[in-house]
Amino acid sequence: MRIVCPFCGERELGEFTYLGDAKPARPAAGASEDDVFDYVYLRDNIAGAMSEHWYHAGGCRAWLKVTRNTLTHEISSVEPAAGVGAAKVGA
Amino acid sequence: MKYSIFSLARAAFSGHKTWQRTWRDASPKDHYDVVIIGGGGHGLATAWFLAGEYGIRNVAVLEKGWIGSGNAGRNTTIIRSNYGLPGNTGFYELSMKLWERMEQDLNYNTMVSQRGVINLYHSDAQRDAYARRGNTMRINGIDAALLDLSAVKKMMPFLNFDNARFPVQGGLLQRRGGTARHDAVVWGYAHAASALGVDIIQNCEVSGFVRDANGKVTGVETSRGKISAGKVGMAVAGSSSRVAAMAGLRLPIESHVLQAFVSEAIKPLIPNVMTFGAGHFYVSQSDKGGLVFGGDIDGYNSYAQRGNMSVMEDVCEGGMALMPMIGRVRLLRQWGGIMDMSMDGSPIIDKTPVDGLYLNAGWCYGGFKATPGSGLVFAHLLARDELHKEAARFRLDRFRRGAVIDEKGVGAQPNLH
Amino acid sequence: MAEFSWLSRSPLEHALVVGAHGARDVASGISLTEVRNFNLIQIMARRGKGAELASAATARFGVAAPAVPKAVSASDVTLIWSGPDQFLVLSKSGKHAMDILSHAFSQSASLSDQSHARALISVAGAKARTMLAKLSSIDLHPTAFPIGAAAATSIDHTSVNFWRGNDRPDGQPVFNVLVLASFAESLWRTMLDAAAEYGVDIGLSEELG
Amino acid sequence: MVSHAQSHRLESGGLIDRSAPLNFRFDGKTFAGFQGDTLASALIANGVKLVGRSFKYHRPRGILTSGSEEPNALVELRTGARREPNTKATTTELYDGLEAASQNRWPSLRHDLMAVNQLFSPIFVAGFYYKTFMWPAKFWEAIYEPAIRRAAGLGRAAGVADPDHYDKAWAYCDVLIAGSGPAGLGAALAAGRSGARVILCEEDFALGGRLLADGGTIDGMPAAEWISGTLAELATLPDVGIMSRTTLFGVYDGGTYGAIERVNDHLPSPPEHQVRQRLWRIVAKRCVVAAGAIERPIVFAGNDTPGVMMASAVRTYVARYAATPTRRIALFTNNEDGWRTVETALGAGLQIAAVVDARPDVSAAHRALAGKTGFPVLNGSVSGVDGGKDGVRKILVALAGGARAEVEADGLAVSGGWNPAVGLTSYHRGRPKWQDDISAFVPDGAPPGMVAAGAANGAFGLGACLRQGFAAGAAAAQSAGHNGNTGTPPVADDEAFLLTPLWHVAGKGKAFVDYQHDVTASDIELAQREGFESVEHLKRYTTLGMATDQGKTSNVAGLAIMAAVSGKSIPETGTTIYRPPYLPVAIGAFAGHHRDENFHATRLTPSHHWAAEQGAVFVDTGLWKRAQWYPRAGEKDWLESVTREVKAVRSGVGFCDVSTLGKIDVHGPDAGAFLDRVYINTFSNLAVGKARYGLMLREDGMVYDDGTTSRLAEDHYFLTTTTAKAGPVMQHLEFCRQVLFPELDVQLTSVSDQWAQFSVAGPSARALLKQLVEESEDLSNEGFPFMGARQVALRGGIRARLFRISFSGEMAFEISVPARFGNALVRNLMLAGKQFGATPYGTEALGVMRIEKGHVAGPELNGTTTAADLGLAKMMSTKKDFIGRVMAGREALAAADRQVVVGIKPTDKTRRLRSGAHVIPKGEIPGSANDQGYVTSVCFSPTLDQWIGLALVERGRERIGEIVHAHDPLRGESYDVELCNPVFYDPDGGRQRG
Repeated sequence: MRIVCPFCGERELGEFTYLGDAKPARPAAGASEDDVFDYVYLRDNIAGAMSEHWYHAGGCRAWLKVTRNTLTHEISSVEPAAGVGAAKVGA
Repeated sequence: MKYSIFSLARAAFSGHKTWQRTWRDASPKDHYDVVIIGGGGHGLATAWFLAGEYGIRNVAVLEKGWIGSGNAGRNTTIIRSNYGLPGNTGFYELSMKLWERMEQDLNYNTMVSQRGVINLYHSDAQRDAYARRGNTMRINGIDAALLDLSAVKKMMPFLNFDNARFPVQGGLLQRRGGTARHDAVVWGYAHAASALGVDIIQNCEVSGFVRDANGKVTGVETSRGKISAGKVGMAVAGSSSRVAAMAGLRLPIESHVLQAFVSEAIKPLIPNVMTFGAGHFYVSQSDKGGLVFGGDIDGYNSYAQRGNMSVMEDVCEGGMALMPMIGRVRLLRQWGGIMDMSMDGSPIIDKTPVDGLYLNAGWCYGGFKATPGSGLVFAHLLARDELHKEAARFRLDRFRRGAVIDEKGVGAQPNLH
Repeated sequence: MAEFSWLSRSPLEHALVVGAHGARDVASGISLTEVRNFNLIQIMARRGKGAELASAATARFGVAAPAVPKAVSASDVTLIWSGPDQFLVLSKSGKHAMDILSHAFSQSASLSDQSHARALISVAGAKARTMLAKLSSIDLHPTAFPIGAAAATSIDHTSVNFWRGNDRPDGQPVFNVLVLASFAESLWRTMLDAAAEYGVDIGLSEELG
Repeated sequence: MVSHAQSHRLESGGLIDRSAPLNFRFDGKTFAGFQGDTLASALIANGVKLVGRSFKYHRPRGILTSGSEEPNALVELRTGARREPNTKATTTELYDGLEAASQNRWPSLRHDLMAVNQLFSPIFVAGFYYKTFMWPAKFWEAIYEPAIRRAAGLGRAAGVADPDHYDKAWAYCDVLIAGSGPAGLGAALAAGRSGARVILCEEDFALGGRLLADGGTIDGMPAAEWISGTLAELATLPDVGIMSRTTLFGVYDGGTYGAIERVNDHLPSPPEHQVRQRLWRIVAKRCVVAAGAIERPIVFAGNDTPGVMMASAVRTYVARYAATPTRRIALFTNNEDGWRTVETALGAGLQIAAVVDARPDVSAAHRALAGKTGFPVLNGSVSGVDGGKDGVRKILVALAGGARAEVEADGLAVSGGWNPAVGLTSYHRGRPKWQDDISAFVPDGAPPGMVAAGAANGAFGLGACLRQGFAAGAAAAQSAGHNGNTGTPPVADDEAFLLTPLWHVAGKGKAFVDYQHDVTASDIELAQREGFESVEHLKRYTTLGMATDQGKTSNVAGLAIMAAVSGKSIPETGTTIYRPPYLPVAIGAFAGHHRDENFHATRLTPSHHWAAEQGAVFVDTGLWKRAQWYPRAGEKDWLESVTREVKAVRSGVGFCDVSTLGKIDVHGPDAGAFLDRVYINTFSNLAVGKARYGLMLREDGMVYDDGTTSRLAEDHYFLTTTTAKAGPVMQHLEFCRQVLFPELDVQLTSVSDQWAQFSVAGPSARALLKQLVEESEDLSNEGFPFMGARQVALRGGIRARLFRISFSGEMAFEISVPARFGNALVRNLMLAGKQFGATPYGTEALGVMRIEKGHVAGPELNGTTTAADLGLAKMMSTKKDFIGRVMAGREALAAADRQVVVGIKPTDKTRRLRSGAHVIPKGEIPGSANDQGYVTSVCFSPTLDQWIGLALVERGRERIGEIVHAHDPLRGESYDVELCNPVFYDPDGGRQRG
């Protein structure tokens, strides 16, 4: 597999590490145990296009949101995580 | 016809024209007491135990393709009960004991070969972890031996003891562990279950659940029509989330691809099953002569049933690091299976929140060795509506309660288990 | 009271032997040269301070800091892109040291001294690309990785900063590798193994060229 | 010395270099061949017919093919540590001194006693072993299985370490081409001319594919001339690379292809500094598969007799190698292509015994040739072969009308048609489709970016191969962005193919489908009878197609026979899943450089070489080498050395390189707020110049990592992690920063390698350091209290960071200097500490002191413990959100009966403890119900003069003082221990604060 890092360009799989489904959002402080349980443990485990967190560990160390088809491994989009490129915030 | 050397010899006179189908080719009936989704080892074993142990013979096993076409036919055939945590220990030993009598139970040679499984260690910390695990096994009546370096050298003189990056220091040996012929396990259970009246229905894909007004599951919709059922059991590891989703359930499971590899057949080289402790590599040699080996999962969610090259390299690096004598042995085939990777690395066998629907899932890459045990405890659950005592910790709500069974200690991160 | 001396010791000091290595029956296809003394400062923009950092960098170095994977050089410094919102400042010892730069960028960036965290190895020669193809998964074709191209990447599962310098006078390409100090000796040996069949000239430079 | 003439070598012709004679040995006998031969062609040239024995029945076998699809001619190539089992003679390049031996026979190839298996062949049918060998149960491992294992397997692996080297490399191109036949060369021409970067891989050592044997006319010139012209043109294109001896074996995601280059397999051993083979990862925008097709046998009784050979292979041996497998040859064909063998054979002066053509209508031209030459053309099928290990004697023919005929011949060429090589196009689980006119499966779709051309795509005519290849090359280049002028495509005529499918001829005797695995037509019928009708069941039950040739000659025939007996069509029956690699690849090549000491990289600490000079023993900690202890002359074992080191620290001063800890600069105005969210305790209120111990959880509430974090400036924290978790924690913190808390202004940088960090511990630590720092630095308890952190000036001109923290429980500091001064620092510590007896200590002494002090480490931070389990519940802030807070509150994590950290000491003070022993209530019989915990860490405490340990024990903290049983059946030990406070040493902490 090859992932087009939005900063580095196309790189081989070995430079990246995988976290998982990017859809679950960490509940805000004060959330219930049920909500946090859902976030930590339950997965849609999608067969098809799925938004995922990948880390360019062996490259620029950006966390990425990769949309990838779990049936074909085809990647349709790669975006930086919200906190990457924060230097441009407000610019 | 009972299988034996005598029946074989008799059949030889007729040019083997007298053999019947190994299992009946059944068409679906309107109703079964129990419908099991998934014609893999677990589903077929469950049906056999239901019919033979619990007297429930009006049972169907539905398989979307051909039986054994999922992980039952794609694994590295290892059997062992060398687990360290309560819940796993007793269950896998139950399974091991069933392996030890399988051929006689089924009248089918599944080639259970107790050639020994050794987990090598390369550091004091690893030795201590294995000591903890081995003592757990011994306390639970399971055989285990902690070997030092000289014992390992004697048993496997071909390992790299001279210039290894992470020298072997010893190993945890379970002599009763070993291998079994994976396809034969499927066929053996099909053969025996069919003989007891179980309908094995191939090319029958489940497309939905039939629910009554209270939401109870009362049957399944399939590619071969609607089938009503008293109870429905799922044994579809790899596809558990997809099937559960038809009933509106979300599971603590991700699907990941695990690759396996086999080399060309060679004369006997490796006597036992070995696990490298400093890299991702485990190996045994099949009776046919191929080195059957594997390593870690590819690491990302996948339903593609095929792996990437980097993992193949990683596995072969481990193999060469451990025993550089395999350098000129050629890798013949590479394949991938889809694992139900659960959030703690251990299986789930439980009723679901949906009445009438029962779950057997989350086997990670340990499903094959569990086959007979899984069949028994799942049959018990389906027959009695209660958890078998050796599977009492495999509950679905353990994640919510925090009572996880996390052998690796990596938490809710399936690709690390 | 004893007198203490503080000799700087490169992480390659033990492994590097100047001279020829590997095949002798071929014209040496690879030069491997360690550069010993340099300042290397990592500069990371603070939140919302990208533009401010960019102008501060231009003011300080006389060139714009790279915002894409490139290495740009001015008379006394090379700025190497190392990731989003960040770059490395490579200079001769003392030129752009931590104390000086932290002052200049205190409003717009966070700085970390990496001068001792890396070893700097330059790989050059007719076989440089062939040899690096064994180590790096990056496409080093001249059109894909021209002079000034840079990459944050991995070699042998080890993070490196990698960029192409100016060609040698003989026209052969030059690739620079900044490798983590603790990995340096190990990677050096791997490089020697990869290069041996092409014939290697091992060199040492006390100062950044 | 050449022992005898090459009896079956033509006087002239072929692509061999007659000026370069080579000697080789097969089964101990010396033969001669030429440069340009394969082992198979050289054996044929020497009249050798019998080359191997089959897997199950040990039937004598000869060479069937001339390529990598060969099922029979497998040898053990080379000797000693370089012995390679199952090596195909058909693709082994001959070199001088080559040694090969036949395999799977005893005592010799000609007299193989294992052939007794043939007597049992009525019983040894497909799957017979599933029906027997079950009684008695114990006999499987003891008797049956060892016998089966010895009999099975083919060649013998060397059994010792492979002496050769391998490496791996990356390559990039726009257009990757598999195969150098007319389609492949055509594709290369078009793509190369358009300006694309092209890589062409050819598994053979010679380029040209079937053109090398079958010739033909291209652009009005003989094929050989066209090949050399084409190669010359390709050589002028700067970005076209041609890799011969290289097989493209797999296609992976994202256009990554695997290829194996046999760099030096054509030599006795690789030259110095060179590898045997190289694994290529080729990243290609487009791929043209021009891998050709494989001629398929027809299944009939005796079709495995030595001397029965594929028709195309006969042509290859005769035309390319000038070697004649036979003198009087019969041909059995069902298609027009087979007839080419007649032309080739006649051209070489061979006799044609007969042509058996299964098709009713043979062309007038062929009949005219037969008439002119004087051989019969029989309409019918070969139904049997009379012959044995010395070859074919007679061919039995079932004529179309029902009559029988016999043909005297010493060889039989067979052509059942051709199967396109659909492997590469099907590796992403694509299934090929059936094409009626050639009765073969052809690619139906392919992985992204890939297209098949020529024979691999079912186009068998030479002209069609050139057209398709050229067009595919041009299209591939264009879609990769190259639009240069592709010039004129090469042109040739198309031959007729005209096939009538024929898979199996009924007859008496074994008719082989899978030669290597001895799968016969009747085995397939048996499988069907027993319900193994699915092709995957068929494969698994009969082992069809699972041999080293991966079914290249057998799979399609097998499923055609299954289709016939089950009354289905071939496409309905379908194919099995195609799996890489296309050809078996040496495991060593996949490992490349990463073996032995180079399996993984090695990380060295700044004081490594100094420690090595001191004679330190090193331990692997992850990738690090760390000094474990420093033995001194006269010390009898490690324990004595470690005990000395501990005592030196406790009574004086010692130092230890702790540079392996992960170190992270946390910068920015929100650094404190950020740390508050990742640690369970609060860091935003830490004063500048202070350090604090911090504990992190995973989101599931379990402890993740711990370490000391200091505040060096208002907006700068210096965070440390454990050695093991340095990488994972950095990744986790970046996740928190970039994904979870993007609103915070915080920057993270790993500075692990920037700082050499040493622990300096012991009552004299301060005195030692005072020697080292400038006089103005106040290291007194008031000036630099416990948990202080600040920069200090060292004498001699450099600055260091100094932290007043202690892992040992002694008054201690950690001192950091830039890493290149680490070596100087350790020498200066020795110098400054000389008067105090400063002693370097290793990780063992470090571990002893942390256990004495009750500090938790790796064995306790095992991923299944909570903060409360570790006795650190009080650190957990209730005033803020942090990672893991909510899940840590789940009922099972808060249960009263959890296993928690306690100290243990043996009631018998002289007893040694061991980690991994379990804790059982005293007086009880161990079982799963009373297994209450286990020993995590142990050491001999020089301070207490006895073994002590830490354990995780159910309700342990409530049970301090209780005597329990340490149960260690693995090591045959069982003894009483007392549960105690885990802090064995200086429980009130006076020494570290002092």
